[in-house]
Amino acid sequence: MSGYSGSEPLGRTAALEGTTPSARSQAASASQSHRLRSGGLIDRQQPLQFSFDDKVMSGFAGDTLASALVANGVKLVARSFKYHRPRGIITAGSEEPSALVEMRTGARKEPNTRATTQELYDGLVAQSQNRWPSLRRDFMSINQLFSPIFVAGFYYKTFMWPAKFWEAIYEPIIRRAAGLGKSAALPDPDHYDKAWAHCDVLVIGGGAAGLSAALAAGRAGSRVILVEEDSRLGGRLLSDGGEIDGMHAEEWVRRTTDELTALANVRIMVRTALFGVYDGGVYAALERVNDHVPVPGPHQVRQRVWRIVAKRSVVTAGAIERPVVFPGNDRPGVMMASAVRTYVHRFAAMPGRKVALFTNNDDGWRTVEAVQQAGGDIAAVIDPRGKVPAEYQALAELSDLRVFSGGVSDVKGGVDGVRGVVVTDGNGRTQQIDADCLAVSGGWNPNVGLSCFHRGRPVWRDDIAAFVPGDSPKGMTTAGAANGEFSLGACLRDGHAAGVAAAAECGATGNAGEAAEAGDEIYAISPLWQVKAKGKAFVDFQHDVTASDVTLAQREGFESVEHLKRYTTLGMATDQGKTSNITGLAIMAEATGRTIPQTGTTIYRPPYAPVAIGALAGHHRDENFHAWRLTPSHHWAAARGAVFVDTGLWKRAQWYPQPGEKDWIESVTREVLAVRNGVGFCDVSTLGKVDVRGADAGTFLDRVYINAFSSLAVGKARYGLMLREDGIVMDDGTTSRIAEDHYFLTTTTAKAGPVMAHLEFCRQVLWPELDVQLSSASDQWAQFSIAGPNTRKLLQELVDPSEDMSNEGFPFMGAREVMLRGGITARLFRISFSGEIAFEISVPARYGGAMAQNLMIAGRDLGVTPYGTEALGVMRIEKGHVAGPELNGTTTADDLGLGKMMSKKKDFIGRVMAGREALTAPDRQVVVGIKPLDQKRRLRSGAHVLPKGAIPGPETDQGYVTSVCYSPMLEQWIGLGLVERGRERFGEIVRIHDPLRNEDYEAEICNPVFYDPEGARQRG
Amino acid sequence: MKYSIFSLAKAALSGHKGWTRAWRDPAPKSHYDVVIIGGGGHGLATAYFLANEYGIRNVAVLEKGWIGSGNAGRNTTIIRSNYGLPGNTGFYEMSMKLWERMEQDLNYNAMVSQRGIINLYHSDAQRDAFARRGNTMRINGIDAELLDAAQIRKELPFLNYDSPRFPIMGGLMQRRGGTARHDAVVWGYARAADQRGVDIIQNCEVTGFVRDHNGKVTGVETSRGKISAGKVGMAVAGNTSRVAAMAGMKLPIESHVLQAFVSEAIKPLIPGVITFGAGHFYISQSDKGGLVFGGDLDGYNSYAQRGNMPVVEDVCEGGMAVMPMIGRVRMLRQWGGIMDMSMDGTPIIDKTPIDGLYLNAGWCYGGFKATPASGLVFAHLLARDEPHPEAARFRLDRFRRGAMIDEKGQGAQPNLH
Amino acid sequence: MVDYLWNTQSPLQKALVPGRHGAAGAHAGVTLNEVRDIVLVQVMARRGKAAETGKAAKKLFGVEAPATPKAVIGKTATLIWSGPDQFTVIAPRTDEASQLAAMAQVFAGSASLSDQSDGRCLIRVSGPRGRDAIAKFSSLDLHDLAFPVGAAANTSVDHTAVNLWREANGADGHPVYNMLVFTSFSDSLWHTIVDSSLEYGVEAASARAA
Amino acid sequence: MRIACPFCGERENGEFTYLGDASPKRPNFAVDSGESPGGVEDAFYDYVYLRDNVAGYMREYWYHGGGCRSWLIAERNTVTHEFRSVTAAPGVGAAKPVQAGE
Repeated sequence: MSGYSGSEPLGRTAALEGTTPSARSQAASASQSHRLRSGGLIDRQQPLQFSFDDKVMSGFAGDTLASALVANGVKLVARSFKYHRPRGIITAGSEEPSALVEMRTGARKEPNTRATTQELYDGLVAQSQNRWPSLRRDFMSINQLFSPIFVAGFYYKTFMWPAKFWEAIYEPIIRRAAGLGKSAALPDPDHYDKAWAHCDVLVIGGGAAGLSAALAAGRAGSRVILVEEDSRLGGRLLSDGGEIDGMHAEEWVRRTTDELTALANVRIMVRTALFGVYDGGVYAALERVNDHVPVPGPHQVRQRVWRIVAKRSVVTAGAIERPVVFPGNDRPGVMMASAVRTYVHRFAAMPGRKVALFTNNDDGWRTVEAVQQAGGDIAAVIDPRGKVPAEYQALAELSDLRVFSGGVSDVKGGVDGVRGVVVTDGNGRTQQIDADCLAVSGGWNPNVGLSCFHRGRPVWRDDIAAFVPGDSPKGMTTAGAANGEFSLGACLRDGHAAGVAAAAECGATGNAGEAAEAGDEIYAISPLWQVKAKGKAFVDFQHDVTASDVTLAQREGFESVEHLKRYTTLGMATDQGKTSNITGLAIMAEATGRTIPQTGTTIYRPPYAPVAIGALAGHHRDENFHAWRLTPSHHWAAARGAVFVDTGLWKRAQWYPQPGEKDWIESVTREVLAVRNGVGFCDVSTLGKVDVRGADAGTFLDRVYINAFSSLAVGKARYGLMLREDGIVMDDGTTSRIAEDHYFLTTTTAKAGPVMAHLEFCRQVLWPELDVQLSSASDQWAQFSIAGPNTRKLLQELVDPSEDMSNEGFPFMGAREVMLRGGITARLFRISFSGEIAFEISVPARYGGAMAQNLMIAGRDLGVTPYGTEALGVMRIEKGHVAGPELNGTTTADDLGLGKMMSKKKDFIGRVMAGREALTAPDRQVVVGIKPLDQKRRLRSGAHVLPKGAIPGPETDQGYVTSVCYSPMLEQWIGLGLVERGRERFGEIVRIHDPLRNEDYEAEICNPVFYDPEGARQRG
Repeated sequence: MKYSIFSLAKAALSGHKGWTRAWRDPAPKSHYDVVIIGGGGHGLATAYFLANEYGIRNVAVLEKGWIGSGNAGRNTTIIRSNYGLPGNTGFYEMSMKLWERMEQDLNYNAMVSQRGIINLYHSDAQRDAFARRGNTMRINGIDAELLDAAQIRKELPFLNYDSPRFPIMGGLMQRRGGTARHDAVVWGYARAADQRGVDIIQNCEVTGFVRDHNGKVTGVETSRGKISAGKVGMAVAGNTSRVAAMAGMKLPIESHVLQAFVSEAIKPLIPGVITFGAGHFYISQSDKGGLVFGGDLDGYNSYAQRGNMPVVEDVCEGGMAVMPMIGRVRMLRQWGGIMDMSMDGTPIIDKTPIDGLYLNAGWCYGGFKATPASGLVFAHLLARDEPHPEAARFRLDRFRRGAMIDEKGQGAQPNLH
Repeated sequence: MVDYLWNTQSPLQKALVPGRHGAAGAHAGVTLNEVRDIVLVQVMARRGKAAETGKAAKKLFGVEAPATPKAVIGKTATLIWSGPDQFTVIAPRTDEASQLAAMAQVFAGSASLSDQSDGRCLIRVSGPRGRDAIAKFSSLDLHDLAFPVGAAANTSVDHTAVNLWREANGADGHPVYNMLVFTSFSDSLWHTIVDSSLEYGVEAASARAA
Repeated sequence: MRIACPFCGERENGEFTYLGDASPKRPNFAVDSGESPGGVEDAFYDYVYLRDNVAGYMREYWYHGGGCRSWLIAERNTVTHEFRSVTAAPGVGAAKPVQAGE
């Protein structure tokens, strides 16, 4: 493997070549005590100011918040979850368990952001979390004194006495202490959206293996999407360099990126983290569109969720370096060896000037030259394997390295970081080494998460002492380090092969070319999970789970990894255990005498990295929560000041207030009286409308309705009732026969969709032999109900004089087309919901506004009044017509008083099940009318009905009030209800019991048809 | 060892070396008076009550994996007794009363926390339905309050009251509702049952039933050998149909996946449990600080214990509609539980047509909150061969008779309940 | 005796604000048009009469009715597949009554017709970023290979059914997509389409069908 | 989840509505045939309520309501969510079901 000269600038963009640093950037550099003089993929021409805990510092474009903090010599960045121990930056990636901060301020405040993935921008504001009053002096750190008691699961064993104290005292304290950052309690001001993308091959991760895979699949000609969570492609190549095809790794990355960008069939998505793998090749990813700027620009979203549909996917998500468990391993300044190299090489920031290295594998040794070439000292290398790897012997002699066997048994230091490292060798001899940074490598864990999201279990490999993917989701392969291939050469070959195979499986036949070449450095490791010594040794840095917590769980029988996780909260932190799970189960394996594969892993679950809830909601909030539907006369009604109500997706006119009306009851009462004494109209276009056509349309309707329709004459309408197959009422409506082979069926507003699906089921599945065609005509027609004694007068104004509108010429339940004045035709149905002479008139929707306008003109001298859904409801209650509150999914036709409609001559949906004993029992609750005895008394829906004088209790609860209104005709509140044996009890006085609203009074049970029970008015 | 702050402090002195197993790890005996299939909350609670209330101690709980690995370990931990129909109302209130004394009964802190549950309403029709239900609760002696928007605003100022689509008009509040620590419920019952002589046998999968010449069930075949039993009780919600099939039974049950979600831990934001009435979304905040939320079923039969994106999006859309201040909070984990969906949304606790085999199933989403009562009534059925009065309506033949208990009014369409 | 005027209205009368919206720039990334005054008829073959229906279509429009998800341009109308054994006939509204009568006569006995001229609203999406905007609300793969000129699909947007088909590329060389949306949803969907397009810059207009 | 509609091609499952097990068949019976009402009730009880609820492949009804409005019969594995086949219901479109004797 090839080194590089620390003084050689890396990855400078061409634009900057030869430019001289500005004064400002020199000033900025000066403040960055730990910034290297040169190198790094940062733009020294673009200094950026930021603040952490109100201290203003500077960094450069290309920095992350973490790298800028390192460059400014900041060690202490956080406090831990339970013991509030001082913590620093441990990693340089999205697996960071420790360095979490509160980003931004005000409504944009955002808790638990990883400093290691947050790109630096000018004016960035971050705060440390979970501390008070300050990060350095955190009051809650007294928890450490109690740490002997606060062991795993301690709260299950205490806080039980006295019982009342839990909610009152113990829990509030625990809740306040728990949690990490604060979230703004204000609505998120940013916008989000979601989008779809499709491809043949999805490559997940843009490191050496991923670039190699994408290049192969792209050259072969398949549609490729390459997603990379980082802001730029390259992966570990940006940190470890190396040589590929004889050029610097950085140069290879640049050339490869250029070639991929030039391929029309390849799409590169950076700042895009793949977080979910779902069924049928659906993948979910989060694009951080504008998190690297202070505020998204105009018409820009903050983040975007992508659903990517891919025929094949190649996971090249790399590996995660794992810590070793030893006392003091959580001190600020103890860092993963790979992270040290990343900060030094990619960001030109020195985590320490005297770096001690603790590694059990060859890869850790890379850190030696990385640090040295950056001008830092290697204080010592501690390698429990006891001898210098062949590859590094020359280097070790050259710089006469102090190399120790054994392990690190303690770390000296405090809030200001590491001061020294205590090494205990095989013979128990200890000595302290001066160092201000400890780089640790316990080996690498391939990133198996994505491959396990369909509950596949990973497979253990002894040679690398790690799990590799087992049975991955359909269509997914894994390559490179994610697949346990740790040498650069192998990553390139593995990625290339996976890319070629995936493309071929998608039918691509182009020439994928050869894999790029690089060396095959050796990765030798002898597992070391834990150095046993006195003191707190952490497995899960964020949740403060120690090695002794794991063994305690084992002693108490929580041996299953799932029990271990749940009992100790190991791996339940925001990093989902990326740095802790495997180590924890290794320690459990040792404690139980089982092997690691026998012990097994917990289930890997999405999202791979946490995703903002706002992003998952996207565009769908506030008025866009659900789509809305407008009636044809909506804008006309709005212009008249109608009050609208959301019913389902529809916006409907509820009433039309007039000047001087003090409340809605007054408006509704006026509308009702106007109809009952004159004429009014209401837009009822929201009703579901279905054209039922075909030779067998009549037979078809006979089977879906409980009553007969084949016998309905052309030009006539009939009320119909549908049951579910279980015998319960599904829906009702009037259906008219337009022609021999054409019925026009209407449904309730709420059930339009479900009824359409049900009818298609009957047509396509149950009775395919019938010649029936169905089409929804709901949106085609603007439909208005015109009601009141003057309805006929109004219509005579509106329809062509040639039409016979007399009672004989257009009798009750008649239905036919008529010509309107002004030359358009309409469908007219003489049906009544209000109990008055009434018609429903339908014209093509484009005339909806004009129809409302013309009804006003035609009825001007009659005092015509538009009315809303409330008045509609009042009149249906006065007439005892059942609606939604009575058709509640548990009532039978007979409960609704419609039992007689059930035909005895034919089979129909629900007929048989409706006959079951409990559905035909005599004591069922049936629809009745209810009138309070005190005529001033307001009746309320939801009040219960008890026998007069009965004591409230389950056995005296006989029913409830379903619908109520103030009846202008009876001049009192009335209602419908479902009451036990109700029809036998007309005239009985009952107790209306409404404890929720502190109301209790008496009422009379009566015939539900309060108004014009003979129905003379609607036939007249 | 009795759990208390004192035993804890004492143990601390010896570096907690003194703690022993919370429950034993016995080898299965050849015979038990009662064998319960399923080491979830319900199975373990049943064993506890058999030993504690009915004096039957020769009991085994057989668990194919680790106890609590089913729905007990993958729910949203809500407890409530705000049901509206006869049969449910009394049963869930009995459960609530058992929750209220659980720590003392079990000497285990299950963190039962009555921080309240509110069902928001957004239309007159919803208000009326809640009024009906709330009054039913009050008539049955259960606490319930109907609050208007102004009253709720005082307690939950962060909600989106003035949404242009479905503004919050009010809500039905049950202050005794709340949450409990789901795993602790499992471990608490396991420990208490174990202390009373019950054998809890993990990694023991039932592979078949042993029948005598009359067809009576006299034991079970398991991955750890044959175990004979006086009576066998099934408490395997999620897998009921699979186990019943081994006995040749077909049931009015479908298995569906219900997803749930937890956010990163944040400082206290949401006091109790909130359910959104205009979409599929409910939420609470755990003591650890994570927002625990969920919504509707994925909607298709599944045993996969994982769901798909449409429901993830639907739930988060509901969340942003009712509380847009959670937009920047991150979802940390999603998981799926297998719901034992009965044909009317209500459980089945009954003898089966097969002598010696007893059924506890069909919990839909009601399973966790029902844990203590389910254990008690199932223990009663197993001990007395007659249903507990509070479970008298949860009979298997109710579908044949037309006596469904259908709170949602959706009929024989499990994915709509 | 008053004269009754039957002025027609578009369901987008409020939602559609002609002109530029969203991101500034020389050229709008997305162009949105409402295409007004169309005749739209759903043709559903009767039981066992798929073949006859096809013949009738050929007779009237001079083209085979689409048997797979495609849009076919006939003499006087475009025929868009809208389900097994059914298709939607769409044409500029000239003399509506006779247009409908002609179809009624030709399809008599072979197919059921349902006039949906007012049941749908036709929205045309074009421009260099039109496809990117659609990707935000449609799960269809609109890549040239997957959805060439003439392709059609019945799909869902915002949980409501939509017919979408691609016609010949525009003068700017970019794809042109037509969306038939339910009339009552169109105000809402228009807002969704515009919101999805704002970041690219939108040019909105309305015109009679031609 | 993606469902391959035999008419529209592979689509997002949001376009479909689920009904459930496609194995139970609606009992046919003639009114006035003298069949015992109890017997007919038993047959319907079975059809409406009882389910095999298999873990593995099951035949189930999906409605492509957000697409071509066809009722489909899918074979789907309830453990892996994998589809083996998706076919049209007998009466889709204008299809004429093969009558006995034809």
